[in-house]
Amino acid sequence: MKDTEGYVTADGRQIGGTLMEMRNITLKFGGVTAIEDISFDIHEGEIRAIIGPNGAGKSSMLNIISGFYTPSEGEVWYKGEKRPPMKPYQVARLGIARTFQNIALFEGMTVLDNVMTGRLTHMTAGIAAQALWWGRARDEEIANREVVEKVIDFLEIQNIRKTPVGRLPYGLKKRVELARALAAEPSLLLLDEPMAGMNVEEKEDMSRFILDVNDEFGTTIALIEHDMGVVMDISDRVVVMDYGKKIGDGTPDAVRSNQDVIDAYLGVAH
Amino acid sequence: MLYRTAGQFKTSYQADQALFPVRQDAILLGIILAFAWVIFPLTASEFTFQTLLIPILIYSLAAMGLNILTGYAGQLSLGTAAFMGVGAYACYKMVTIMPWMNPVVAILLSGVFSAGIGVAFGIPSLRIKGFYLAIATLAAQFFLVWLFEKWAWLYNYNASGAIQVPNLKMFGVYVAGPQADSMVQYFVVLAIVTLMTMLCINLTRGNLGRTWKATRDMDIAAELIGINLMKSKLTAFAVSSYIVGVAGALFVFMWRGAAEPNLFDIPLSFRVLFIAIIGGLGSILGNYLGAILIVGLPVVLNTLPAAFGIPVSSSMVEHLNIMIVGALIIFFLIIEPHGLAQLWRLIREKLIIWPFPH
Amino acid sequence: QELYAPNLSYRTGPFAATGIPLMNGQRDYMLMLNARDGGIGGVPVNFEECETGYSTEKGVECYEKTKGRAIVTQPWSTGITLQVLPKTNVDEIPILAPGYGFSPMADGKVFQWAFNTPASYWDAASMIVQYLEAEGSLEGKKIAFLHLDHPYGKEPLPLLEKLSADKGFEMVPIPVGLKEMQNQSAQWLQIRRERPDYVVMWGWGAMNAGAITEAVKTKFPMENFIGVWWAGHDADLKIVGADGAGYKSISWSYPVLDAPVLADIKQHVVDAGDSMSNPEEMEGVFYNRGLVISMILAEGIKAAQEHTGNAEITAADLRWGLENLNITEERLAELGMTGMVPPFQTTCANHTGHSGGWMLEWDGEKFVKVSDLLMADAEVIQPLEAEKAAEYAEANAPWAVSETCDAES
Amino acid sequence: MRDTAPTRETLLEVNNIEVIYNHVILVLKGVSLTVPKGGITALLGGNGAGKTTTLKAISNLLQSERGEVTKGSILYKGDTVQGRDPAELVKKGVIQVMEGRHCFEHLTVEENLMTGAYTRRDGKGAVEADLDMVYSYFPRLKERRKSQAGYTSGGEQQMTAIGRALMSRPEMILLDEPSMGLAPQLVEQIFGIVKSVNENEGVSFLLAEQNTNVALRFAHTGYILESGRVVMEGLAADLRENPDVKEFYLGMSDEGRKSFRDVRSYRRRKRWLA
Amino acid sequence: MLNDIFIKPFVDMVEAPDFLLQVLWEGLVSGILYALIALGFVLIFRSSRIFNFAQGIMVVFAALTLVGLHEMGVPAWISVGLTLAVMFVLAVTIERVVLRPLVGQPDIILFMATIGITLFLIGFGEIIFGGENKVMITEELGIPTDSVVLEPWGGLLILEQKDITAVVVAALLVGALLLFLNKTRMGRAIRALGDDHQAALSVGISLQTIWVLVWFIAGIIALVTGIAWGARAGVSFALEVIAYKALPVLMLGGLESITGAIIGGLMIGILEKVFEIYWGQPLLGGNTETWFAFVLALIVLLFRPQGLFGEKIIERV
Ligand SMILES: Nc1ncnc2c1ncn2[C@@H]1O[C@H](COP(=O)(O)OP(=O)(O)OP(=O)(O)O)[C@@H](O)[C@H]1O
Ligand SMILES: Nc1ncnc2c1ncn2[C@@H]1O[C@H](COP(=O)(O)OP(=O)(O)OP(=O)(O)O)[C@@H](O)[C@H]1O
Ligand SMILES: [Mg+2]
Ligand SMILES: [Mg+2]
Repeated sequence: MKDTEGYVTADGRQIGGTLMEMRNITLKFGGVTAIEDISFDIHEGEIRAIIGPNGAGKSSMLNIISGFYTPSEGEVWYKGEKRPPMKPYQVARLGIARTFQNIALFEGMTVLDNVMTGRLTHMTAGIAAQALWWGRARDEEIANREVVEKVIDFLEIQNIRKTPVGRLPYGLKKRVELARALAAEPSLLLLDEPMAGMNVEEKEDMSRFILDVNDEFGTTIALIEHDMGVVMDISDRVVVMDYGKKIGDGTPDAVRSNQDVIDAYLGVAH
Repeated sequence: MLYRTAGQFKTSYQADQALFPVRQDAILLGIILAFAWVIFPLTASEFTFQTLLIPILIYSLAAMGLNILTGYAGQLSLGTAAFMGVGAYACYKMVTIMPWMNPVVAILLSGVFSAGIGVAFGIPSLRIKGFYLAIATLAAQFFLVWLFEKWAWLYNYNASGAIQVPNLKMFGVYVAGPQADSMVQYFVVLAIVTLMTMLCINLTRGNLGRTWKATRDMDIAAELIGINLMKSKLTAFAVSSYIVGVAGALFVFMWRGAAEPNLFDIPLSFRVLFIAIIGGLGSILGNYLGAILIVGLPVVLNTLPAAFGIPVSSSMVEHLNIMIVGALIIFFLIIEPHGLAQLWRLIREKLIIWPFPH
Repeated sequence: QELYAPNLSYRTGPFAATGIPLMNGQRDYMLMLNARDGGIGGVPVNFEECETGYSTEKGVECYEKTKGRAIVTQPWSTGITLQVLPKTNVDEIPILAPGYGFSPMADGKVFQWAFNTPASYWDAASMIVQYLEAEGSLEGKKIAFLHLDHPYGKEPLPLLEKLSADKGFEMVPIPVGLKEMQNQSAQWLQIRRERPDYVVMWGWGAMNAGAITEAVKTKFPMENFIGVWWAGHDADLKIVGADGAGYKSISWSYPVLDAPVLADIKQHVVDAGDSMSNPEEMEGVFYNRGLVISMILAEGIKAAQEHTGNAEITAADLRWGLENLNITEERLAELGMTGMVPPFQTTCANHTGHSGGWMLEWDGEKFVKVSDLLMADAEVIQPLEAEKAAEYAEANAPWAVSETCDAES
Repeated sequence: MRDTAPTRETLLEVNNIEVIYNHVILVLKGVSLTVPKGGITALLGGNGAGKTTTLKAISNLLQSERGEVTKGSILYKGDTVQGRDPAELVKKGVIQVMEGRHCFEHLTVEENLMTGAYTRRDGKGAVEADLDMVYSYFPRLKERRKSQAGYTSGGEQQMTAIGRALMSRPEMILLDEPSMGLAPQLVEQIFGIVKSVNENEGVSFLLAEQNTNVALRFAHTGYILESGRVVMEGLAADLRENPDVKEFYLGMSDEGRKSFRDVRSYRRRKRWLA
Repeated sequence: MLNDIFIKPFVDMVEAPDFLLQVLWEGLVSGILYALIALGFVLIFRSSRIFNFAQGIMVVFAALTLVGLHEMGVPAWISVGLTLAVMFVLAVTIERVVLRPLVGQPDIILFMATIGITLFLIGFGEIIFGGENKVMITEELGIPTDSVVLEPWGGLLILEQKDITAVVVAALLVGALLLFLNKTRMGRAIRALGDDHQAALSVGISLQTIWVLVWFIAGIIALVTGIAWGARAGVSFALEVIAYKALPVLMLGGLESITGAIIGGLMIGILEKVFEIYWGQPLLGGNTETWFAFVLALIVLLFRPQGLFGEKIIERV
């Protein structure tokens, strides 16, 4: 693999080697080509942003990473190995967690239960033990509850712990979704427009959480976002997509001044 | 402020996860159990046992089984009765082939057969969703009832095609068959239903329960966060059909005493579905509330005209009955689509903040 | 003070069409007794109905509800009969299932509490086969047995199988599911393919009308089509009218429209505005059969009253009464029911009485008698009854068998 | 950017309304606002502030979510709105573009637009003319007119939803979060269209937005909603200069725009929450 | 065994082609009738995502009203008109009392509510009309009742004229419905409503009007179905069970598709009859029609989860 060495960011943080690499990915839906021959990589510990106009194929790219779509062509490399075709739940068990563009919380469950589902991949007790609420099942439940409570504290959603998520306002829902993903203690976290529909104040909060996750747990983050302010401020490197093609890749500053990117996406220079 | 939760703090996660974190709930449950185990048996008449107590328990259990599948795992099933039938026929075959078998063991084992068949008919759920899935369960419904009719081995080549519960003893007492005493049967049913309810509560509040609920609420997202949908759906089918099968065995062995194939036809499925929905999908308590309503209502309605001395013919009562049940279903759906259990929850919430309005 | 004799009726559901006239007949007879004679032996009869809609489940509920006070259970469906049968030994209430239920109930030693007076399904099957034999040997013939796929429809199968072996005809059972009653085209296509010499039908409710219209449509020769007594309802045939002429139905009852009993009913019930029936229905076979059924019950009560000397009898007394019915021609004449039912007699060991029956034929407008009294072949039926009754007792062990009936009776 | 001043005539008046969901959840606790004819009025505020609820209360779409207005009144052109069928309101000229676009997935883009003309009775010709007008505002939709809306991109769906509302020849559009999930350049474009519709067709807008920055640039007046109460109101230009608004809604402090990297530190509390 | 399954049935078919034709015709006629019921379902489902279980009882109700009115001495065609009025009142009532308060509730709740309607109508209907089997007023309505007897290959083929009439009427009805849905303003609104209630409300589509309209059309279809079925088998509450037959038809054809309902109905009608006659009766003891349609639909769904003509389920995250 190329470029396994890390690099040092502008503000002096050390970034690790390649964690995930997408090689020549093409995705077709019937006759429509949503993604055409795109390659890029994600390094361990970095915040990698993916931007581009609506319909560029950003979400589709994330869906490929998390196994929801299978690329028509191309390879996905993860932790130095080529990943065979997998079901989404198997991908999740590799330590890849995500949030969704249109909130995909389990509306009928409480916040706590939603976040607990993030721990599913860590729980193994058999059905009999669970039915009796005995032994392994009980210990596991308590141990994982502790992890979850930490995440809840971290994201400052203690007070809504037992509220059914259906009743929450949008911004909090997004936060709960993040909590669910974090509870899985992923090595790669995929965020699809985590700040859409938020006001500045809430975006600030969310940015803070993302940066803290990245800082404190060293979690690698891939992020799709339309707010250029946020993207430019918090990401280490940016991929720019436009109608299925990659038109830019590099540091925020490099991308911001790229004329193709300005034409296709930004409209006016930010 | 009878229902005040303030002041009850939890100091450990374990305590917080206790079954009834609110003290009043535990007390209420104690009272209900005392009624079920002591007061009813002491006071109930034969008629009450046969037309209210035993059927309510059995229907609650069947609805609980369905609720696991439909309410918790989100897979609509219209074939409950057929799976009850599998349980009943399995039990019948076991006790006639092995007459020495303990009847309660036979009843508990019969659920295993319906679980197996439930899983087989659950396989299409991996591809088929929503109302379309109902077709898979309807196929089970109609195919199995047909099989009960055509496969003479199942009813021991009985001329009438119906199964008859033989007299069965346990610890020297008749528990099934015409010789059995209603109170004994009631206790057997109550014990099994209590046990099953506890297992269900544990399953639904634990990891498996969350897996099911996630599958129900949004299966794509569930899969993307690491849930193996196949496993989740099939365990739901298995657990649900197991419980439904046990309920079916109880239905015939502890209550009806005999059964013909079309007993397990679709009206029974609908009946159980009503109970689950009126009671509240995704709730354990709701099954009991629903069963009390759906089983108890016609009994009450039937006695009403006589009680008030209104001369109405029995067929008219029956017509009115059907009409009223239909209307009540609509009525309850309108006042609380999430069922009686939700109604109870709202009342409880109001009680907690009472006397303040918001 | 009353005699509580409830009826598990069905005036609703898919079988209501055939149920209603029967229920009306039964009811009117009892009302007439109450109005004319002040009941039986001076005690009025409380002939309450408990609606089952032919559902076994509802039936059991009704049974449970009424059994505390009732002196008799009239379950009105083979399914309900089978369901309550095992309980009778424990609850000790007689079941009265005239012309239906479980044929081995005839064996009074085993089924101490159950009565299918005056004739059983096996009697019916035997009589039909006899009638057909009179038209010519059945050797090598083919008989399609079109039946409701339900305990009721399957009841005669053991006897028919035996008869087919004995007489050398081929029997092709054709079941009709509860959901296919209205649309029997598959069954009638099968009949067309099988080309049977005769079709024998055990139909009920909506199935009868379905079968008869289908037979007309497929141009099956009506004279070769014979139903059991529950498949001989005037209204079913009126749908096809003249096209159905030639259709036959065996019956142990017959509407004698000028019988004195009908005049009494008109005077005491209809004119008082208490009847739920209508003139057209009252001329039909089923309404009149309903009268006979209530007569059997009333005679049982009367016999019990005379035996015990009490006007208010218990369930156990009624059992004695039903075991000692003796409906002679003279008695029928006294009752004003001459010709409405053949004379018969029950005993402790014989709970059916085996009255025999007539073959009725639809002439395009009504049913008319076309045979002399046919008697079932007891030699074939009795061993089978004894065998099946014993099997039943064994399967329901411990099952108390009456020791008091002597063999001769 | 306030070149078409709104008239003084009041089109819509919301007086101190209270909304409760499910009989227990109190969401709006006394909201009042007025929308002048011909103006663009912005309704700003954080998540869950009650913007959507306010709009739905106006368009009477609350019923189907088990919500109800329990206090206060809503007057459109002096007539009360409560208890009216939403369809009736559409006929009177008030139409809502719902949050999250809500296109009819299985209908084509053009069929979607045509449903907007459902309540109109002024003949095929007029409708066709308006269809052309919508296409002239959104040329992209003309290209995709035969595609099923479910398969179009987010931006195209937003355009379809707005276009659909225009097809009813409204006097007033209640526009809920038009910028959500759209790329920056599209946001500009959509707001540009809103502005020209306002200017050319004289349609008034009540606009719920999170994106305060853009909203205040295009609106004439604004209201800021927090936890179900109006906490601030005024001309858009004034609001933009207000230090609190700058701090909390525009992300600017006295030193100019802060970087999102630096916001981790202590934040000032909102004074109106005190 | 293998011979019985794979060879003999086909030999039978070839040997008695007239009989095969008769089987196909019977299948076709039942298929058309299933399709008619399914049509009512589809229409309501399209406009409201309500899985209207009450369609079966509406058929019975319409037929009983017609016959009942006629028995009271009302001339046949006026009875038809009055029955339609009754169906309209029913539609309005259902919309007012049931649907309006339940707008926006989950599918299963609405489904339950329609079962509630079914029970109510059964009870109500039995009180009014009684449980007796009634005779459809076929001749009074001018529907020919003779049969056409053909003799292909020297065999026998009996076609009833009322069946032929049913087929023709059904075809016309379907054509009209297709035109209505795809070409008219109302039709478009009905389809829009099915996609998104809220949005439909927001553009001024009045749920009330559309729902009353749709349930009324379903009532008309129910009446046509009731006449057609009633002419074959008489009219009674036992007819209600045919509603179950419409379910697999819908699933097979796709819940939203008119074409699907027709094709699904014909497929099921014909195939179940052929299966019953050539395989079910000789090998399985008959009565396979109770489940064949469901199993067939299930198998098809395994390959096409939205049915043959259903709208593709758009799944995106
Ligand atoms: N399941 C699918 N079937 C058909 N086409 C699809 C599917 N999923 C995505 N597409 C198409 O692929 C293209 C890319 O979609 P995608 O959702 O990846 O865009 P995006 O970059 O995330 O846009 P946005 O910023 O609006 O979310 C779009 O044209 C979309 O219509
Ligand atoms: N159907 C509902 N049932 C119960 N509560 C609801 C419902 N809809 C909204 N709410 C609650 O009402 C409050 C206000 O919601 P609303 O959608 O009006 O906010 P908003 O200002 O539009 O927020 P956003 O910017 O996220 O769209 C929130 O707390 C929300 O959880
Ligand atoms: Mg996207
Ligand atoms: Mg909103």
